[in-house]
Amino acid sequence: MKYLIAIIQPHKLDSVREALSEVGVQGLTVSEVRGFGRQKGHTEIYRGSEYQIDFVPKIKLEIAVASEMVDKVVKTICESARTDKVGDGKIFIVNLEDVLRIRTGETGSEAI
Amino acid sequence: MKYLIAIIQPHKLDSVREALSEVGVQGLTVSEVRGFGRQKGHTEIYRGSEYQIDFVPKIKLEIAVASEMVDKVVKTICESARTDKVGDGKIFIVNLEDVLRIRTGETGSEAI
Amino acid sequence: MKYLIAIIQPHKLDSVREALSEVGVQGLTVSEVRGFGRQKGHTEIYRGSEYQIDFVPKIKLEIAVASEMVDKVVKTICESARTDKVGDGKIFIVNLEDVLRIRTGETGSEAI
Amino acid sequence: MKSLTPGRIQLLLLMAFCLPIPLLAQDEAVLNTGDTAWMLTATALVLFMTIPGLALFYGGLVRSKNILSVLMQCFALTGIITVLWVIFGYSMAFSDGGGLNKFVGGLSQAFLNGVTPDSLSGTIPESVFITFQLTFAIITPALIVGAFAERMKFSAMLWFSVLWFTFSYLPVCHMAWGGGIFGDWGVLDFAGGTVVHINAGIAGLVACILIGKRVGYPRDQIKPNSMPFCLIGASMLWVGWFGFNAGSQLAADGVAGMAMLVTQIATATAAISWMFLEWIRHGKPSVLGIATGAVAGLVAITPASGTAGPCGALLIGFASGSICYYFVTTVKQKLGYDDSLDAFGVHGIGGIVGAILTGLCAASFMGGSGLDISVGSQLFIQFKGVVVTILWSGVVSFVALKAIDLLIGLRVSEDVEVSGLDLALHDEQGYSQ
Amino acid sequence: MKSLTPGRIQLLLLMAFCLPIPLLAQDEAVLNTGDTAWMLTATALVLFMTIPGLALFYGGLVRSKNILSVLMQCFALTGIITVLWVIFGYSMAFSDGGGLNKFVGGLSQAFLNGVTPDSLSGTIPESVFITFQLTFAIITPALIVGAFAERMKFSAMLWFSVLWFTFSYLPVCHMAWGGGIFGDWGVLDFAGGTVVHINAGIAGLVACILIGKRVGYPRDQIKPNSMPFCLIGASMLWVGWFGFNAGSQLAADGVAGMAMLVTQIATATAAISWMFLEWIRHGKPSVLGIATGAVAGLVAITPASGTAGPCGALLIGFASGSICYYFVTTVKQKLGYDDSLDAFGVHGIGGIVGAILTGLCAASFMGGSGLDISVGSQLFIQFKGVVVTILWSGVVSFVALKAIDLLIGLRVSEDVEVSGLDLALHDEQGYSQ
Amino acid sequence: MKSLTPGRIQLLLLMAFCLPIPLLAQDEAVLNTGDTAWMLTATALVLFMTIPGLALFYGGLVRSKNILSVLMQCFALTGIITVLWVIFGYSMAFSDGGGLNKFVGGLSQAFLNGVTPDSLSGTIPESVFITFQLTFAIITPALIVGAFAERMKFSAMLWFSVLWFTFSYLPVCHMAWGGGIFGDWGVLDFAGGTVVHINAGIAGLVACILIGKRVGYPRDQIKPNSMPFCLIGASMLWVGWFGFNAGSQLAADGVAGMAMLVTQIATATAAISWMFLEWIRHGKPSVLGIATGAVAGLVAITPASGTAGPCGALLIGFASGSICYYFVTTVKQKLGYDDSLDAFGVHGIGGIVGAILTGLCAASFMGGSGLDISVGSQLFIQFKGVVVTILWSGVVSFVALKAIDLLIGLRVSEDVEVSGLDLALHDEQGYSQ
Ligand SMILES: Nc1ncnc2c1ncn2[C@@H]1O[C@H](COP(=O)(O)OP(=O)(O)O)[C@@H](O)[C@H]1O
Ligand SMILES: Nc1ncnc2c1ncn2[C@@H]1O[C@H](COP(=O)(O)OP(=O)(O)O)[C@@H](O)[C@H]1O
Ligand SMILES: Nc1ncnc2c1ncn2[C@@H]1O[C@H](COP(=O)(O)OP(=O)(O)O)[C@@H](O)[C@H]1O
Repeated sequence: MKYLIAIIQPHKLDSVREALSEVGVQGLTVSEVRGFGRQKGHTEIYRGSEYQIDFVPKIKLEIAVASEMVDKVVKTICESARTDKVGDGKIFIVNLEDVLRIRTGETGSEAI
Repeated sequence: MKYLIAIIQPHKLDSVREALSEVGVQGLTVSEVRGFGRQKGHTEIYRGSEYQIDFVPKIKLEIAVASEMVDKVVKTICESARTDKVGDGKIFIVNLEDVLRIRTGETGSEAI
Repeated sequence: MKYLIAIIQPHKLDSVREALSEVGVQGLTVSEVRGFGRQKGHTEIYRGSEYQIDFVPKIKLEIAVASEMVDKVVKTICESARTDKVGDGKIFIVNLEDVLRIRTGETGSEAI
Repeated sequence: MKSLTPGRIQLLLLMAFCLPIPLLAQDEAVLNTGDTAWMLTATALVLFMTIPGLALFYGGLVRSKNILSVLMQCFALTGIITVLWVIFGYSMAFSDGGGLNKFVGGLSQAFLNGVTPDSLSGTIPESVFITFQLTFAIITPALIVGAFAERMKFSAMLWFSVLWFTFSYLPVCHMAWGGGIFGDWGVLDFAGGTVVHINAGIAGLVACILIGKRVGYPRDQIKPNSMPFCLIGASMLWVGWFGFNAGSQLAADGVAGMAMLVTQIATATAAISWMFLEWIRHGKPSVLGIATGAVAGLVAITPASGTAGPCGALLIGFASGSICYYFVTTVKQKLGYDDSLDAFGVHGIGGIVGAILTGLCAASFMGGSGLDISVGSQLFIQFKGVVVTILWSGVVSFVALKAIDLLIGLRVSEDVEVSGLDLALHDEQGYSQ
Repeated sequence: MKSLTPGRIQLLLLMAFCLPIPLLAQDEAVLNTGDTAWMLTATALVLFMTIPGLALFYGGLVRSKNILSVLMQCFALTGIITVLWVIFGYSMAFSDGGGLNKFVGGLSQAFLNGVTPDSLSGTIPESVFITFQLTFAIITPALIVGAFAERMKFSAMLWFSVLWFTFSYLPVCHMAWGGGIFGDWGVLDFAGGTVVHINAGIAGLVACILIGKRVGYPRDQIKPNSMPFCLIGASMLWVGWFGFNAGSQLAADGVAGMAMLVTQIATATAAISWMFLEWIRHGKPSVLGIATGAVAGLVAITPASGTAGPCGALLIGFASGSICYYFVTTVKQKLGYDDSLDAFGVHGIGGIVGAILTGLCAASFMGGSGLDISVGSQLFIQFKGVVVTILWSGVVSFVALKAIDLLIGLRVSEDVEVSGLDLALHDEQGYSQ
Repeated sequence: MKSLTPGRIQLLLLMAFCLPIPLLAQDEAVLNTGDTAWMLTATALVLFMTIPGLALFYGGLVRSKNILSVLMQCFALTGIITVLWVIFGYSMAFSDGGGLNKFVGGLSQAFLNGVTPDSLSGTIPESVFITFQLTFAIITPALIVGAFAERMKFSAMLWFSVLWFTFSYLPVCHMAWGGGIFGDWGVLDFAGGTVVHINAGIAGLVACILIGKRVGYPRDQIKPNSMPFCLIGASMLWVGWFGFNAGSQLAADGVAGMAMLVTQIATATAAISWMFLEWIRHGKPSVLGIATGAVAGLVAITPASGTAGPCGALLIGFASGSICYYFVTTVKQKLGYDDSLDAFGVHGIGGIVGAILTGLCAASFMGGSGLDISVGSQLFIQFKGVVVTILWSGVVSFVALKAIDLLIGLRVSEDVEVSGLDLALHDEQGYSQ
């Protein structure tokens, strides 16, 4: 199993979520984060004090997937999250040793 | 060492935190997330515009634990987070290669 | 490649970010979290109801780095985040199997 | 309320003497634009106390998952009570009740029968008097909301408010201001210590006991979601209360002016009394503390605002601030009932302290406007008024709540309570992106 | 507005007879402090409706990335319209327009020429009348903002407001209150049903159609960022509206009092009508629903507030609450245009309902102040007033928007719309740490 | 304040001639209900400016970890100053000071000695005058809070406010309005340009220099936690200021009306001046900019509001908006001191601009109410008033702050400053779940 961490543009959340549902992803966890990268931030000014804000709002998705699903899921995210602008984000893939469903105690890919 | 990522019901945070303290967990990190899964979301209506909200509020715990503690910690979370309703959440286990305590520079399980 | 997860003091974010830029880190992701650990929390009182708040606000950084950069990055964080007070935080190191840049489809350390 | 002082009478005689204007000569039933101007304003101020004032004060104190439920209760009560006031409320409070007149009015003015733009009530249009009194009828049930916040069904809240308004607010209002027994006895209640605060406070106490504690109380952390809202609300209550107290004179004169002054003094004194007591006892002064102290002072000065002087106001402020402080932060914790936002601790206790002290502070040696009887006798009369209000409101609240509980249930389910009332009852969320 | 009732005339005659004061004997042009006190207050209340009232009502309803853009529009309009009012607005609305007087005033009072502290307008200083009317001129274009919120350029909004204010607000205001044709016809519009609400509502409809839908509407979730702000705003509108309606009498008298009373009744009735209808149809009552209902009631009672009685107010409240409910939650969804915050659905529709029912509710059999002509004739006159306002505002809005679109463009880029107007247009963010 | 204009005198003579009413014939000491109605309202409006108005304006501008500390300071000052006002403040400001009368009043009215519901002050009850003036005494120290926000100890703030109120506010108030030298010289200060704004602005400047910069200023990002709160606050200040300026006439007459009108004009002009200047210089107009501009305009028109006409108001608005803009966004950055919320930049600078221009705009050629002396002489008198206020407040502030710093320290520890004042000083948090 793999644990995917995807950083995407906030306004792409709905389309990514729908696309993932279609390919069979049944669960994921979302958080609001701020990203720093190639995409430029913005400037804010308050009574003449000018601040360069380097962080841009992003959405982080965490998705545990069975190994055989990984490629499909990565591809789906890629396609549905893409706007072809700098800042579209990344997908990080980490090995997932085990999963457990709290309600039932199931483990392994059963529990995903 | 392992890095546990647990998704739980928000109102269970206090009891899980206390249970973990009792079994000797000395540190953890908490974030507010939104989860998508089997648990149904809810509907909101604003002046006739009806929105189906698929995401439900969840709490994410991240806990670095020494290998020998893993089972105990997983069990403790399971028991203290359980309400037997869909949406009780999951525990994801990832391998943790190293830890470092910023203040002292200690590494390895010393630093947890 | 490694996936670093660093928990730091909120007011150290700017200096850490700048120090990391200087050693060549080009991207990272930030989230606001609450930490539980050795650092004491605080008390709040509302009309005589006294609550012990064990969680303290922290910032979590997630940084994907090429293997050869890991030591330098860890050192940089350590130095720039340190205040020598309890609660300065930790760095967790996890193995990163792959990265993909959504915009271009690049993978591996290219994509970081 | 306004009375004919000797100075006024002399003036009138002189005017009647030299001005051959029939209206004046007959019975002084002439509209005074200054009085009317002030009462139009005072009415706006008192409405402002409920929406948004009280709604924010209460809304800021609950958890964010329940903020809308509280705002909704205040706003819906504003609507419902207005309609009931038109239909029968005004009439039952202020018209003649025939055989029952000691306790309640009649229905001769139902649907505001006979009210025209020309109807007068003293020196102001009756329409203004009706609306002014309506704003009191609105805020009183809204105050009770604080006691059972975060767990009552919206429908049960509506039913309870309708019943309690009809069987407790209207009678007590009639007893005090509409020609009932409080008036006969000589109870001093200038702006609603019994009618509004004790009445509501007791209802709150009964309600929060009958409905039971919130899930997790007092173990869980139940913190205000927005202290700024709470403080905005408290500030609006303070400002609006000028309309409440100085408006109760129904005229723009020296008594109204003094009512405003003593309101300001008592409120300020209560606020800083609470602040310093907390500072001494806990080591730190708090925003919620000072704001609650201010409200306690406002409550306590209410019945006294037409008769107390500046020194009496200092006393009432200090007494209410410190007694309510002690009650809310210590006694209540020990008694263990869950009055979510201290409707009883502030309005009930503060109201009783104020009602009693009104008797004392009216005395001329306290700088008050003077009493015709001894202070002791007046204190006893005040006490009678308090007791009757407590019993009346207590019994009505108890019966109404029991009945509703049997018929439709008072409480939401535990699941709803845990996930929050806003989504479950109103399909809305307080804050979004 | 205030008129010479027989009672008043009789009184004046008597006073003139017995008082040898030249001022009185000549033309009653004497300042009344009570009327002045009320109008100073009413002016503050109406300004309060726009900032912060309407700004919050609208600001709470948009997404957090756009909240400042809406607040900015309301605040900037307050500034700009004030200056234009001084330069030419007051004059074009209220001075004599010579040959064009049926439609618009002239420029003889440009720069408030000739206004001194001693100038009177009826029984109040002209300066107060000017400022009071100014607050109406401010809120009207601010209402339109709701229609095109979350996508219009700030510069385009300013240009549009300036043009629309000059060519639609000022003429319609003159027609109704400045000596133009509505007055000649006998259109009843006590406080601005045509001038303010229909006028603004139609402009909103035209604007939101011309500018097009928001990106993602209606597919994406576009939720209010702060329902508490929205409810505070609605509450402030309600309270401030007492200044709007009762202030339109320009005096503190029985008509003003009745205006306040019927405003309260109609608003409450509309609020709970909406609430119960929603409860019945959707299973749950909502905060946004009851607040919107209240605003619909306020809008609808506006033209009628000087002539309707309590029963008329119940009718107007129920009609506006239920018709606007049906329109906003059902009809609009079907028509498919994107009136972001329902400027048309509430102010346009509510304004039309109110303007028509004003004719009916003025009749004495409805408890109104009476009509000199038949109800049918009055209804027809009301209808004419509505139609003229719709056409006038519609045409001016259309032409102004088309011109601005050609010259500088109405809309921000899609990128800006997605990332939010606050950062892109104002370099600021609504909420931070 | 109100004076006997020729028109008034003529009227009085006529009335005295034909009305055999002794009271009138003697000295006009008769209560006017219209004036009283307006002053009751004006008092509520000025209190509203501080709580919640100023509290929100300031509270929105600080970081969320410090919002409660600012709200607390405003609210606690409201309480403390009220009590001090009763004990000695009113007396020292407005009673006769004997040998010191040029600079400060005496203690003959300590504890409001002798004030009854029948005491009059002109045509209004003395109780109303006392409360009205109290609200000015409250807001002035609260304005200073902006200068040292986010780093001062709460206890030090209280000590400083008490000392400064006693030794700077009361004397300057007495000098201008209580019979002191400003009155003798003929300084024009209708509503508090010297007494309130320059006085507070200078204190702020001295305080923020003595206490030092905030940790991380100007390097770190110190952003407003809630721009909506800031804008609500600014709006409430605007609306409440009608009470401040038009209330300073102490009557509901033509001068009060004109004061309201010029307040509106100057504020609007200053707001859009700032907006357009920022737009031109930075490319974008901002919400904080337009709101700050409005406050600058309100400050500057304050001393002039009883004497300037509409054109003078346009000038004062433009001058204050643009000078404060330049000062706050450019000069301050260069000077490098840390006046957190620009108490000096807006109230000090705006106050000085206004005080000087008051002399010019009172001239009849500027449409003002006219001067008995040449414009040059009046300007010099205004200048003298400004200089005396600057020195007086500067010296008192310096001495008081130095003393407090020695005794208990002015600043919180760096740790507390970093983690936020709300938790450390008040055990509370602004926002929770
Ligand atoms: N090395 C990294 N580690 C963690 N997160 C990263 C890293 N690089 C980029 N990110 C995240 O991905 C987001 C997009 O990256 P950015 O460089 O702006 O654009 P792109 O991915 O299109 O090149 C960033 O905002 C940040 O949240
Ligand atoms: N595959 C997954 N990857 C990441 N998070 C998941 C995954 N599946 C579920 N979750 C998280 O766990 C939560 C609970 O899952 P859900 O399916 O609703 O209930 P249960 O775990 O009881 O079956 C979800 O809200 C989501 O946050
Ligand atoms: N075992 C752990 N797993 C995850 N996060 C931890 C763990 N221990 C500590 N942390 C995080 O690190 C932060 C700092 O830890 P703490 O024990 O307070 O101080 P220090 O690191 O200086 O010893 C905590 O607030 C928490 O967020």
